Amino acid sequence: MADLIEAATRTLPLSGFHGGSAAAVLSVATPATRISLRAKPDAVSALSGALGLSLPMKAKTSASLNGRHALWLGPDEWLVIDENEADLMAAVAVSNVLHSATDISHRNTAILVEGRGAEVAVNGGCPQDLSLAVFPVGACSRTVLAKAEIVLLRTAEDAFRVECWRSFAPYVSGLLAEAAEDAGN
Amino acid sequence: MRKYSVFAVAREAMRGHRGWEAQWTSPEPRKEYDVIIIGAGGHGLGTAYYLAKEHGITNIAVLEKGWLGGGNTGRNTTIIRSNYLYDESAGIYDHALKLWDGLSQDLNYNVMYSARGVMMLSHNIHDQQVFKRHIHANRLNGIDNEWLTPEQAKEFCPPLDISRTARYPINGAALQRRGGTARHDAVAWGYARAAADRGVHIIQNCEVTGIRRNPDGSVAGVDTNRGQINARKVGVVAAGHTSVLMEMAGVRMPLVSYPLQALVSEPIKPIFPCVVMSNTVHAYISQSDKGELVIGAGTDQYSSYSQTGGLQIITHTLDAICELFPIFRRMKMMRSWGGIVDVTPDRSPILAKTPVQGLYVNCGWGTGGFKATPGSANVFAHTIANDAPHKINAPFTLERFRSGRLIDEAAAAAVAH
Amino acid sequence: MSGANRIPGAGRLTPAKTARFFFDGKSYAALEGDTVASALLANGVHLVGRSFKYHRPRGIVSAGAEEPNALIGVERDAARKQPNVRATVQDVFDGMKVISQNRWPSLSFDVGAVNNLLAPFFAAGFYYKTFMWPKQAWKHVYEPQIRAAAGLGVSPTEDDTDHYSSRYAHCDVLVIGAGVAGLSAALAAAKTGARVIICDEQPEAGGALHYDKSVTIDGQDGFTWAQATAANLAKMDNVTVLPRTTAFGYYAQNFVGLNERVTEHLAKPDKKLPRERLWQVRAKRVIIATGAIERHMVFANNDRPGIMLASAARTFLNHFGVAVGKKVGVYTANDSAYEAAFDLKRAGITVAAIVDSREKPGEAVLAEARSLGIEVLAGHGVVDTGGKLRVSSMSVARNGGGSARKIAIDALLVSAGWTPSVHMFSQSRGKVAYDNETQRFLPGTYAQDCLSVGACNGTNDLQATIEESLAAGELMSNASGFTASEKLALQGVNAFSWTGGMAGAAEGAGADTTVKAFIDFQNDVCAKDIRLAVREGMHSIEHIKRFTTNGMATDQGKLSNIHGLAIAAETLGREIPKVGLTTFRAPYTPVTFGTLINHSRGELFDPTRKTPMHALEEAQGAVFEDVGQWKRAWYYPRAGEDMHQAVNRECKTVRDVAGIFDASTLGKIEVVGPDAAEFLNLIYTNSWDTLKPGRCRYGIMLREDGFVYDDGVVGRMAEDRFHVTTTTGGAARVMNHMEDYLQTEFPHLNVWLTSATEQWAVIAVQGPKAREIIAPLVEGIDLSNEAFPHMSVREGKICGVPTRLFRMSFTGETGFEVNVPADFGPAVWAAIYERAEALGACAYGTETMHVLRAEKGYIIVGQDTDGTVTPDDASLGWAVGKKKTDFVGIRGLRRPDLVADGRKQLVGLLTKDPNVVLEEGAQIVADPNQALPMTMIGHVTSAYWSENCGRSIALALVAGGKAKIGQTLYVPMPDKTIAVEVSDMVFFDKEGGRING
Amino acid sequence: MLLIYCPYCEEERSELEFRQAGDAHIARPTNMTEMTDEEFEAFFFLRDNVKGLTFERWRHLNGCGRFFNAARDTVSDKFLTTYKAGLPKPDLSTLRPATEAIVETYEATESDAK
Repeated sequence: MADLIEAATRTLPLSGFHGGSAAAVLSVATPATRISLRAKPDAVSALSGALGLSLPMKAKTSASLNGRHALWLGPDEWLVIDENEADLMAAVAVSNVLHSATDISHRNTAILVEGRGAEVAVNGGCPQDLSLAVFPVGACSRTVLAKAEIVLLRTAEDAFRVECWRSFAPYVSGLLAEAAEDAGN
Repeated sequence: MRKYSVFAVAREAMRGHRGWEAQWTSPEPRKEYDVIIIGAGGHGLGTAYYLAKEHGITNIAVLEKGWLGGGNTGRNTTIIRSNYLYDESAGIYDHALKLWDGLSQDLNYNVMYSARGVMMLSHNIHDQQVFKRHIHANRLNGIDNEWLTPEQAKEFCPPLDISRTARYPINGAALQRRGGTARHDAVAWGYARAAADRGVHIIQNCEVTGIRRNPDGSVAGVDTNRGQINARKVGVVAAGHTSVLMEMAGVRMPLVSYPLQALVSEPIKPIFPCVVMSNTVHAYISQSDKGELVIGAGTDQYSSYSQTGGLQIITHTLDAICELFPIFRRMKMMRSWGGIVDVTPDRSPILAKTPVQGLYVNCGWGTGGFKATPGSANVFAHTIANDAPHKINAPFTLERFRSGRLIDEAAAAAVAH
Repeated sequence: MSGANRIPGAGRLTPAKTARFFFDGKSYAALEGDTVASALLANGVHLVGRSFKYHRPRGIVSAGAEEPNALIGVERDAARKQPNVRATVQDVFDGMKVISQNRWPSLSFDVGAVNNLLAPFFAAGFYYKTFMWPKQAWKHVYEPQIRAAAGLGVSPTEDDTDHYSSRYAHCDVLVIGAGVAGLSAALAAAKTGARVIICDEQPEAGGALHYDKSVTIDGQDGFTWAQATAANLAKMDNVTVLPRTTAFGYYAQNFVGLNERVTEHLAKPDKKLPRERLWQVRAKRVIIATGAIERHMVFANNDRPGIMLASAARTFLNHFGVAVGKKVGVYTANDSAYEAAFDLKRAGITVAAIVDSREKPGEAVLAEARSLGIEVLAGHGVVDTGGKLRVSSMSVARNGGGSARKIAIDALLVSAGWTPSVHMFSQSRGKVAYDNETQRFLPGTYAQDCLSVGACNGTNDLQATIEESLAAGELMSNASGFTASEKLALQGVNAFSWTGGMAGAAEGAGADTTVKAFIDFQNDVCAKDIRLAVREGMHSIEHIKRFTTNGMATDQGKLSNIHGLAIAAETLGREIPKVGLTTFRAPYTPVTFGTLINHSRGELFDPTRKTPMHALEEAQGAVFEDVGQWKRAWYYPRAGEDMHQAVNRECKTVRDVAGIFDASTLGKIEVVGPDAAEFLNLIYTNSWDTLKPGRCRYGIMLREDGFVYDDGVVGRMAEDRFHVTTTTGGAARVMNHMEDYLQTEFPHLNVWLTSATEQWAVIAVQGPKAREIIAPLVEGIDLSNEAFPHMSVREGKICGVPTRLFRMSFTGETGFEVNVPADFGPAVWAAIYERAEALGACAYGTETMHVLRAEKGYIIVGQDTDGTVTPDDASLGWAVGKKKTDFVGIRGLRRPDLVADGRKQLVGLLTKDPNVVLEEGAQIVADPNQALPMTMIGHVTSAYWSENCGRSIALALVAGGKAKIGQTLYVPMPDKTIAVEVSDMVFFDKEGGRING
Repeated sequence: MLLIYCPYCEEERSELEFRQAGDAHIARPTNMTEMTDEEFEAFFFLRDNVKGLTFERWRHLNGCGRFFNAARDTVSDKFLTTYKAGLPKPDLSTLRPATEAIVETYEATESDAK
């Protein structure tokens, strides 16, 4: 029967979304694979080896290499993102150490905020101190954007990646759009 | 005490209002009373009043740490209704509602009970199921509560947005026409004046620092910052601070105290004819006789005795208000404030005897105590006078948490499914 | 000419930049930078409003945010009408429409003014004493009249079309106020490199420098210095300067709310700009530099238009170039008012006399008055004023009595001294202390990391203020680790240092209880009202406030509170600090709701959550219902169908053929780890050890008190991996509940939880042809009954993409739940739908789902249970592991009342008339003929027309219900009583064979 | 809006990221089924509801997700310390700096209004 099957196509949340202002440009990130990785400290080195990326052990920090990012979310929790859509579940499966990995590639979606007003735009709904001294490039955190939960990653001095659950994406992008507009003022 | 009336006002108007007497006096405490009430809010003063009026006990002191009526009585948004689900709740709140109607005349003090109607908004099928359950139960309990269509709701409250494009459109409402508001300060003052007139001592700035016990464990009196005062019966009616006082008698309570905030807008000409509540978007609102929109916010998430709360609680409340009433977005918040509410696990009050002989407690009204004031005071007086509960407050025991016989109004509202 | 009273050469506005505006329909000229107040005064208009209670004519009292009287309406268009705007802070813009308030038919002839004649009746608190008879009259007669008389402006009646914005900000030092003190502090802080935010409510920095023209700083004119300093600060990267921005609320841990007014002063604002912006600032340190507010004098008829604060008259002259009168009097208890007289005199205005209640005014100002030829009547008081719509005279008498001399004036400048603005300090929960010497409340004990400087700290001297502020700026920066490389120094010089001041009733207020000597202008509270309150036993300042309404108007007592307190203290014979002070509460000045909610409106009021297939379902005609934040397809009406017909068709189709349903909103939690089964044993009442990988089980979760909390099907994907489902509404709280127990009570378990709700799109395919529908699309899974029985789960592919395929049913039919990664949901839905349609199946919504599950007696937690229901009550006792020694709720379940007889139990109800559908929520009684109040024994939790059963069905919680099966009970409705028979809960396919088909 | 130091994130964050989770140091008994009704009532329903120093749980819900404990003054709402879940109650004497004045509350201010 397999020949009858036409492979299902993907429908992305916020497909084609663009917005914001000259000060803070908003766009939707390309699809990526993601896992929620959970493990105790003694498993970190094996998992890092399996991922080819040192899992960060310090709060609010991340590690990035060739489009693969590992974000510290909690003392035993990382969000691993691969922008090249590599099979992360398979990658960690070979680690042979106690851990939990759950595929959340489709759970999350990401909005990119870029421009001189990016920080102000995110601060339109996020209560964290996003100054470079406190939230430098590479810093990441789960936090809130008004009434939605987000994971924030600073990818450059004037750029953030805002991850949220897919059903919150219209809200998050809508709020960022208003805040980005105001960030230009 | 001279009676208040339009004639008395006219007479005093002619002579510069020089003839008015003090509404209550500030006596020095006696060494001993028959009954001590701790807390001079509406419930406490009312208890003293009904003890004097209905039970012939007049040798009473009402002890107040600050100024009378300064606790939740003077800080709430004055909503009155009785359309509760369970028989027990309906019983006590409707007892109160019947007393509200006529309280001004009974006290000879205009408490401005205004039966302008309390409308609770339904936003989804689940709300509708819950409200219908209330309406049917209320009807069979003889309590008015009716279902309105969105159009009828708008007719009753014209500023309401009933468009289907709202984020949480309204699919109906439950209206209790006898519900409404009253003037909170007047309730405290009216009870204080009427109780003082019957010989009750209201002693302000008198903080209770200990509860004294006899060798047999029964209550002997209280220690205060103004000395020891004896009494064989002590009623604790100190919303917010109940746990602190009961701890003095060694009784641990099923209570947590939370900050509760409210706010008023600048005064405007009459535009809002009733009281509107929405549990789904968390808001309640009415307009005072002075013209301010009176808006109740939710509790903060942490226990506190600070009488303040976070700005985010206020903003979330206003989100909801402006979603229901978009025309109010240009209105301005003029003042916000906070009170302390003590909350029980089943969100129903405790009006009961305690394990300590002679010690009675009236607490746990959460965010909704004002509406019960006359009913609560009336049956609590009965409980103290007879050392046994009135049948109306008999279910509101302390022991129900042990047995599991809760009166869970909050659970009955359930959660969205 | 921008007004007859504009003095050429005076003020700081540019004469060439003019604007026109309308006041009550009449056109007036103004200058750019004018406030409505200054512009009206420039045109000789003093009468701007009517008071709350007596409808007395009122004018402009102040030049700032403390204004109690000059409240106006501003209309931009039908949707943007703003009531209760203070004319003293609203900039004029070209074409502006201003209307006066609380008057009818017109400002100069107001029928409500009859109240002034009836004033003897309207003493404080009179309404508590009357309007009680007859009883019904309060609601129908008295209250409506009182309400109609109350209120000031008129509410907008249309949805606001402006928008608002929000920013969170962090800084090392927040400086509130940009007068001399605030600017100095900000400068010192900024030079250290600290992050500084400085805000001020006015359009321009300067504070008191607006009116005090005598000040120089480092040799520069004070106001010019302020503008230069603010501009320099604004240029620094580490500084944010926010003009037109009021710090309105000081919350816990140095969290301060600021309200920035962005466009309110513009005639045609850019639509992209927010009208106002909320700043929520978290500051490591706060410097409060909020200055002081001048008090008026309390004497008879002190409220006539033209009577204003001395400093206000100076502001109107020195900043706006407007003379507030041609012949002005001054009544003061304080040196500062003399400087107003000097400025006016030098501008060519006649100063009729300075009346000073003190026997000994300050020597310096006295000398200057003499040299300017101004008459000073020391030891005198103004005992009355004349004039109808504007003051025309003042009656002056020697203190202690004697005959009064009437002096013609057209404006009267008053000053009783200055009240330090401790609002922010007090909001920070600092405790104020009363300074007996200067008769004022000053910051006492600090509660947060802040410091008050300048006039709000009681520092009077200019140079002392500068030095204190510079030091504070540096000190507060040190706290964040910033230090100054050089000491800053500034030299400030001003003309006079001030002495004097009084609080309470002045000579002329009368000791009696009839004179109208106003304390609170807006609420018409007089000195006599305070005395009456005290006489009536109101001895607490809070009682006095509430009884008289003193300080409860829109200005929140900025002018009146200290006066009221002093009069109360005098009447009580106590010292002021013994009487106390009412609490300062946020906001400092009123804040627009729209600003506070900013983005949270419409679509952004609350997230609207849609499933991956939402757009397809919409295209297929679905009607949606709100379930929490989710939108769920409710039913799919076809042409001509109403809801009832659509649901009947969907129900019938599912049982006859099949249906497909979007179940994506159900919560999903991935439970992973070697101890996963043990963890679930503790969280659920069921036992999980025996569940084999590839199998599923229905689980019940309790709260610790034993009541049902949530339910759902759990699939075991592997030894160490479970796919847990929850109710839609329960997803978040169940996750939190499980994390709580895992982290707090069972941290020894090796297991982790991950929310996977949105990873999966879930398509339920239910009905006799379910297998036939999906079979061609599925790869790698044997769908036969034997290989894949009911309550199983397999991993494989559907439509070429990975799936977790569940064999389960919430309809009682053969059923599958197809889980695919969410982005594939629409394509897979479309493929299944195409197959389904071809076979005669249809899509169905939540309403059909509800009916079908009710036909099978499956409960919905939250509808058939309400938080007071145990598993036994819900006939789910079988799901409670009898041999288990622990699970959450095990002890709560055993409490006496939870095992007592007569509990409400879930049962079925069959109406005697099969065509009658019960109402959900309807109550059940045993005896329908009893009198009210009836004894109710239960209620209907679910009720539907069942097309498949050809009759109505219902579920109900009934006391002792299981023992009542077969009995007849009654549901009394308003118009009829419905007889019902109690039944078991299964109405369709009682044998349950279809599920295994 | 409180500012709360998360002992896992080692940083102060806005209250908006946290959820309060009731009293701390109330261990769930391991012998649940052997408890008397009185013991269960005390465990599950009765609370000290302290006016003053209280020990409570918070969850950094929209942060690191961890539950942790805090010592807070319920009169001033000031945190004295926060510490990781599972750690014992900190020593009180080290928590309250002797120099720190007890914060005056509104209520105290209002009570003074005699």
